[in-house]
Amino acid sequence: MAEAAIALPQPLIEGDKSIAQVTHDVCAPMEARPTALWWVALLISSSFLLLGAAAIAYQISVGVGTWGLNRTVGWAFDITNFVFWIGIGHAGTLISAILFLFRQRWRTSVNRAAEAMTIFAVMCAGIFPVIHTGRPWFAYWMFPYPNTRGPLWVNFRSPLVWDFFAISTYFTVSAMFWFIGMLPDLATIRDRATAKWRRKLAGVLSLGWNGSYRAWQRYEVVYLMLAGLGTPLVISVHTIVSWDFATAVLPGWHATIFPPYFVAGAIFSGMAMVLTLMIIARKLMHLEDYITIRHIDRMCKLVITTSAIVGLAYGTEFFTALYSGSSYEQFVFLNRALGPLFWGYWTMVGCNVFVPQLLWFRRVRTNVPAVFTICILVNVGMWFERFIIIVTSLSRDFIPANWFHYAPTRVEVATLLGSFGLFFTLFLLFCRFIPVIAVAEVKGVLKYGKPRLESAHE
Amino acid sequence: MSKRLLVGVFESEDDTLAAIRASRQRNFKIVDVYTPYAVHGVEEAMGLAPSRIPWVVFALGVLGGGLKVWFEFWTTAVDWPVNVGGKPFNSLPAFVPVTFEVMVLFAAVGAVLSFFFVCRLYPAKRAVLPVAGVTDNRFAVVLEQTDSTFEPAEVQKMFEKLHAVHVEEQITGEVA
Amino acid sequence: MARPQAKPSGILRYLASPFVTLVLLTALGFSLLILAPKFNAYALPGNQLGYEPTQPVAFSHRLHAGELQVQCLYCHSGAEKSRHAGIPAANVCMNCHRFVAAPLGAIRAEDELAKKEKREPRRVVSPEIQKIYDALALNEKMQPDPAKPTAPIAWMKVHNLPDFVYFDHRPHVNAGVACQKCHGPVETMERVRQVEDLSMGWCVNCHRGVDRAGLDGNGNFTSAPAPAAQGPMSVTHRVYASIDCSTCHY
Amino acid sequence: MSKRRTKRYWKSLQERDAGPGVLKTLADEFPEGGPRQFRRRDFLKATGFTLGVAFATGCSRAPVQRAIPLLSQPEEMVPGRALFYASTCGGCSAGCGLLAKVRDGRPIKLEGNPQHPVSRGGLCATGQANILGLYDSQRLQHPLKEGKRSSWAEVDREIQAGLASIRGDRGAVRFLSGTITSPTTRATIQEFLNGFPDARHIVYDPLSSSALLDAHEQTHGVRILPQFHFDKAEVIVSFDADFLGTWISPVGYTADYRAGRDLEAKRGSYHVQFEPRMSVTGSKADRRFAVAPGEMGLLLTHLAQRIARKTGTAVPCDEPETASSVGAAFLDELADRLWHARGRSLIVCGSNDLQQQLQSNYLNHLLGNYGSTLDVEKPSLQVQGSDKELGGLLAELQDGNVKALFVYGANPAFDLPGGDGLAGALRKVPLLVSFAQRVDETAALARYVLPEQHYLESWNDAEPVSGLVSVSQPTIHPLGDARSLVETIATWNGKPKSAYDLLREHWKADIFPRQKRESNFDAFWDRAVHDGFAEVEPLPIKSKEFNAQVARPILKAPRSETGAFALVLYPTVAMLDGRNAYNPWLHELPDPITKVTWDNYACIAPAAAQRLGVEDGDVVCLGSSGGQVFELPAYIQPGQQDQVVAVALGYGSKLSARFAKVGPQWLDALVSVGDNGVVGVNAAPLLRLSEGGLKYDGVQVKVSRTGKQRELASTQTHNTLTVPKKLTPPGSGPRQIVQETTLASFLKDPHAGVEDHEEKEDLWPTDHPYTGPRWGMVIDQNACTGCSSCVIACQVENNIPVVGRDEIRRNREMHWIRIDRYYSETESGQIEVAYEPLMCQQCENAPCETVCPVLATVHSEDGLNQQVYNRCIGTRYCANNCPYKARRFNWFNYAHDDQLQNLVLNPDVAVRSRGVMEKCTFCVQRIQEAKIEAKRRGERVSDGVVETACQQSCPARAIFFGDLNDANSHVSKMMANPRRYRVLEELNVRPAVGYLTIVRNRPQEGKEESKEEHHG
Repeated sequence: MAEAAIALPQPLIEGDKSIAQVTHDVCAPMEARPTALWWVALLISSSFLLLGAAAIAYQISVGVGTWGLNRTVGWAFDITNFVFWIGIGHAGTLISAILFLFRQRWRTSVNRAAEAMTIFAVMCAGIFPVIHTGRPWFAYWMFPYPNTRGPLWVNFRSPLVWDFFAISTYFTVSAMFWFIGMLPDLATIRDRATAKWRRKLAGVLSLGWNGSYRAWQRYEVVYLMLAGLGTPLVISVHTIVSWDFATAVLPGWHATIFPPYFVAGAIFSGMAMVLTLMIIARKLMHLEDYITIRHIDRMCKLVITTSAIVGLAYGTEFFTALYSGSSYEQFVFLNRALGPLFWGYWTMVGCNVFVPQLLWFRRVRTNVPAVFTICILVNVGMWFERFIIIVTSLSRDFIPANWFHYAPTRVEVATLLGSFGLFFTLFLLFCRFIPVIAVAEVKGVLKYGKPRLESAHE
Repeated sequence: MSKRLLVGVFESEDDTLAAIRASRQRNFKIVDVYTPYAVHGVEEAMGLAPSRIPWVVFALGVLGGGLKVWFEFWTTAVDWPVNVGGKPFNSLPAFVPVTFEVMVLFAAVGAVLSFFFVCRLYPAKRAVLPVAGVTDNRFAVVLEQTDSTFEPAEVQKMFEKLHAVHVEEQITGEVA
Repeated sequence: MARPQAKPSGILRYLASPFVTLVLLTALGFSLLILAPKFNAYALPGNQLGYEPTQPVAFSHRLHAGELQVQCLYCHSGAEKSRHAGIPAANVCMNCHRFVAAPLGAIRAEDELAKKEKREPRRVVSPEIQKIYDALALNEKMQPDPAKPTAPIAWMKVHNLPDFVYFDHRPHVNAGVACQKCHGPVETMERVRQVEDLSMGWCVNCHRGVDRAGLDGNGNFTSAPAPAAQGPMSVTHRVYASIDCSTCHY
Repeated sequence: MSKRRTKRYWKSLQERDAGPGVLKTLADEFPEGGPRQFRRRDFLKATGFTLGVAFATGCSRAPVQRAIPLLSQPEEMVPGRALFYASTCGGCSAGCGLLAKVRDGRPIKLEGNPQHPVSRGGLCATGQANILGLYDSQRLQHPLKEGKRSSWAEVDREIQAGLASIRGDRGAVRFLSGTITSPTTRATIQEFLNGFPDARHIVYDPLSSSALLDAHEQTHGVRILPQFHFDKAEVIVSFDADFLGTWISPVGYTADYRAGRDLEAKRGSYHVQFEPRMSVTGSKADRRFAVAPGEMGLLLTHLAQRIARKTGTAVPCDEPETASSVGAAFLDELADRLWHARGRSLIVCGSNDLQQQLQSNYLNHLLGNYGSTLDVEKPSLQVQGSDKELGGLLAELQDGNVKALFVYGANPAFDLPGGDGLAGALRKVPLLVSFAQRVDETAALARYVLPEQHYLESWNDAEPVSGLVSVSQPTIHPLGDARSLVETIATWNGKPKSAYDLLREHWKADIFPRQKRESNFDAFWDRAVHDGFAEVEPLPIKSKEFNAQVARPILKAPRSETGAFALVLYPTVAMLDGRNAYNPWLHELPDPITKVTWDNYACIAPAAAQRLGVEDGDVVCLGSSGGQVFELPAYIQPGQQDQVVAVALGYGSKLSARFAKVGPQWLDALVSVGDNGVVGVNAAPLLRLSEGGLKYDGVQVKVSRTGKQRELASTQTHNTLTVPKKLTPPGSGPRQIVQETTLASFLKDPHAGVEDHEEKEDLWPTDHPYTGPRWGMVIDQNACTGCSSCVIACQVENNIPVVGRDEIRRNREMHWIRIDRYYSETESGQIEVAYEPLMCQQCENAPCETVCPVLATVHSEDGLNQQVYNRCIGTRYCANNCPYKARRFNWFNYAHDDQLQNLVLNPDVAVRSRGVMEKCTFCVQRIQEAKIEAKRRGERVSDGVVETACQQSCPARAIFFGDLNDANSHVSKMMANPRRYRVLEELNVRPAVGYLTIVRNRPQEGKEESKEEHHG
């Protein structure tokens, strides 16, 4: 046995589970009454959601003037939040698609939740481009539909139209990916449900899935296809988001480094958010056997990798500015580091570059509270990264007479909190109603790392 | 038109695979295999032909991308050319991002819809399971009793040898 | 026996047919696509296609512009020199109605009646024309009556555009666009009705057509098309309809 | 139809918000009847033709709009077309000519009259803004008796009765007014006063130039104000005279001044300014010295002595010079230059100190400027006030001797230092009658307040310069039951007549005989009404030989208390003496120098502020030795004399007690003006009326911190082109946003100072040839004085909303054109100012257009960057991507709920709703009108036909606009000017706006050409 253990990779799932146990472990918490802790969490997150909804309703009825924007700084919290949430969304697709293509089987424990996170994050993100417009009731004009105006189409040269297409495609594909992945599990729920409504609902949603292998075969193909399509998609989405800035003329925005820089940043923040959520979920839902310390360890390695890329990008930006010979460009970066928002800049660098360095140490990577804290800090840092990029470039651009500062209003802060409220509310509901772990996939990796014994079934 | 089926129910994927291989060896007609997860090797064991969905996806991707690039060109350079920032009417490089997105969207939606279509999956479809538990922890191999050479008792014995937990006969007109 | 796990019922079951769903969705998509350009004509607020309000004076365009062949610009003289075609001032009506106070038939009938009754024929004034006299506070001798207040006639405006559209009659009239092109066969209408939807697409498509093929669609630009060097605003190229946004929106 | 009567539609937001009430308001506003001579404007009865006053009263599916034609249409009147009436600006006593643009019976815009000899086409910011006063819903609509509504019949009867008894008692009747340039009004008042045994007309100006007139009385024997000819002066030395900003006749002076610095004609006058604070004029000076007010007399004397020595005349006093902050070397040099340009130089002094004015006269006399740059034969009548007489009246009032006091065009209770004492004295007057448009401080004390007509609704005249009589004509039916002064007085005189008749009578009798060109009075009159003015023989002047004896040298500066600051009270371009305090446009107009809006503040020099530990927005306490204490926010003003605190007059007026709710009201909106909406603090109590003159700098104050804060609503927070030191990239200097050179370099190479950028090639061959016209603009920064008249002109023309103090504080002003003001410091420590008017640059490669997702901003075929409000969804991406930040966003629905005020809206420009972007359009409505008219006539749009609002109003003619594709157009020629550069040219956005370098007439800084300084 000892030799076998050395020869084999470590098991992905701990506790020597049987297949039925897996089903039970994941589904049982959903079927039981929600715990008090869950109710408390839902209460908190939904009150934030309500706060945000009220803020948005107020903003839409009164005007964008209820935000702290001005004629110099036309975007701040709104687009910061948008990019932040879109970035968060990237880890889900990364885990489900890219890791799938790389045959990283450890993803199975976390991909469901990560994908859910993606969808919720994209939903949070999608709110902001709509509400940031002065007339959100006309936001649909960004879609090129036949109309009575000539017809007058849209401007396909505008990165905002690219955004519109990228985000809606990304949301659609992610949702489909998630749903396809969930199909066998929905069937499982349907078949073991005792509550009538649950059986009915799962019955409708599971599309009559019955585990037929002919379906499984195509399922695997489609899943691979979606993963294959999702991988360039996820990269394109944040690339396009970065073009919102990179195609502009503003110093500090107008940079070719933005696409890889933003994609790395997105994955970085997304991984941190996945880790945060997984650490919460494994505690709350007692899934320590499925989301093991090794999972956390591996994800931490991804975090440190992307952190290094982001750190390199920060350095490159400064170098490019220095090398450009453009005094506007040089000024913008000096202004970031030493100007009025220096604290934001150094928060960003500290949280995104310095703090993750702790993850070089295995002891840190396997220390759950430490990882949790680092991940929270990374997300704070990544929020500030977007804020700094947007606000410092806008507030002090070419003509000094235009310079002005920016300060958020209560409405903006409430909207940001509301987006977190929406995110966590959806996540909590997800935990209650949908298997947090991809049951069918985990079953497939159960034997991973276990000696294959002929008589495994006495 | 009813069929007589023999269903072997197993507990592990290894046993299931062995049962499939054994059935194939004996030229039994395997109607289908039901597993709670995608068990690797069943495809080869059952001798299923590779899916043609990738071709559909490819075609749809090309179609989506092509349509979009044409649409962008037509709207900005033909139908109503507008001088936007001094850029040429046909600003092809600027059309790339949206073209890519629409290509992916067409391909992905096509993949999923064609999957639903070929597997006959649709909302609220009545799920037909050979035995309970195939979505939990049971594996089922369904054989069709094609002709008289098919001896149910013998097959049952064979399955039981391969650790089948349960073997049953079913008569149905519907199981696919 | 196979065990049905979930049993959909009623409408769900019907919809469950993938074919029906597909057909329905496709049909919906197509009909939206086809209907969308015509949407304005049916449902959107502000569109007044077919608007035919009752006017304070039952003025007949059919009679004046049709039978009597009064030129449009005789009354709507602003069309040539101002943004607004304008509604004629009451004194323009009086150019004729100083003398014409009632239909000829009515006057003859009165004449005959008077002859029959052996009396001087009374002055016959049509009640509609009387409204003009009242507006101007004229007495029976067609003189202003200082005792009566004047009160302008509040006509109902038929062709309305949104606030953000600045339509100008001048270039259209001066380029030779027939009034009927936009206002329809007014000379046949008893009461004026809006016959075009006046949507932006309607304007723009006409402008584009004119630039391509001239006013009559046969390459007739009224006067000769300008040499390219002189450009779109050239003098000789009188028929040139810009589709710049700022042609109408500012 | 009734079935559908559920939905209300509206044509405009005003109508929506007002509902059926609109009709009522409008009906009230255009009452039927009226004086007979207005027959030709009877169409007003039926105004509202088609679009003007179409209304929605709640209706069917369609918005019901009514078209109400005129009953009888005058020949010249075509609905939808504007008519221009020549008139005279009544905004101040300068008497500039204007053209009122009237659309469908209501004036909507005031433009300068290019033919008018005083203003020559320009019109200042206050003049432009006056039109809002016409549509002010708080204007008095009827006479008031003891604060209660009364009728003309009643007040006429009672006042006449009161006057009869005073006449019987031989009581003192006094008529107090500001300067009245109208000969008819003056004559009418005189006729009225002649009916009393003891009656006098006392004239005073709150912004007094009394000493200037008094000085001429002493030196020339006649109390006149000479006409200054800045265009003829090669060397201009100004001692605290803000002649480009607020002094006497700034529009006319600006035109002259600009002519004297016409670089196209290689003319560049040399302008030296000595002043305690930074004024608009000082900001344009070639050499400027911050001098304490007390030192001004010394400097005048020092200069006079130097010149006197050169003339060989006896130097009045040869005592050794007291040291001054300017330095003897510079004074020597200045004296040389003045002497060199004798007869072609001009000394002006803005002080109200008689001795200083005498010195100034003496200097002009020594330099032989009388008769060339100063005209005493055809003097100006723009300022007539006498502080001496005012002092006399005040004494009479204190003694309670005045039985009847009529106040017209003045607000003594507000703008004189008397305070409560004066108010008490005024209250003691048995018959105090105030002629006013609004209830101001004085009117509030008056027994009778008689509503005075706005000058746009009455007949009047003006003689701003002897021999130039200017006509004011009504452009709208009077909006309320107001009556013009002449009609009222004629009624009291027992000869009630209309202002029109009175005017014609007076002209027939007095003006017509003063000319010989026309022999028929009616022809003369018609011509004058058409042109807006008539030139006649000047009034005869009997001036004496210059009396040099009266100019006594000033040898000592007044001693100042240690640690105290000299307080300088000054008028701002917007508020002047406070007469415009009701006007939100002017409150929101950024001060040309400080860029602060909606406030007055204590300007403190940077070094002094550092000593006091005061920063911008810290509330400081100013305490005078007389015990007066004022709290004001501090503003750190570069270029100010160290020992000076400067505070603007005209604020804190009762007229402004209406701005509490100005601007959008929302969760975080702060009421940031004072109690009841009063804006600022009235500094007039710190004026001193002493030695027969109002002293604007006579008080010493102690400045202390209060620890309170009041954030100033400024539209510009960074004041230089150099970035903060610690953020300066190594090796980079000030940003080349403004480009400038010196006169010497310019004369050598007109291209000097222009930073060249190589023409960048296009990546693609362009799809967009501009075959028709291509609109472009050139702005001469050397001519621009920063006066901000363009800002208001644009605001009126383009329906730009007022956003209020709180929104300005949030950097959300809506002005489409802004004037960036940058400070720089020369090696000698002189603060220089550069103005850069910036509006949308209509870039050929516009970065804003590319990023708009919905094609709401695209390029037109004539090179305009179009903004389509109704297509805009408000992503603000365009504004972010605009390197000039020229775009403005409608953060809220800005108030358009004052129905009367809405009549000022330009019907040719859409009122933008919330959530859309807007910006300068090059006045596209004017371009469209011109194009359509040109096409109608089968012509091209000829050069000069389209004038943008900013260009039209500019007193300095600093803006050129036209077709760049027309090689002969003025703008093309200016575009080809070697001085032309473009802002941020290196970005290759290809703006259609060019700028001409600032050329300073001072030695070049740095190494090259440092000795070059004298010019031809």
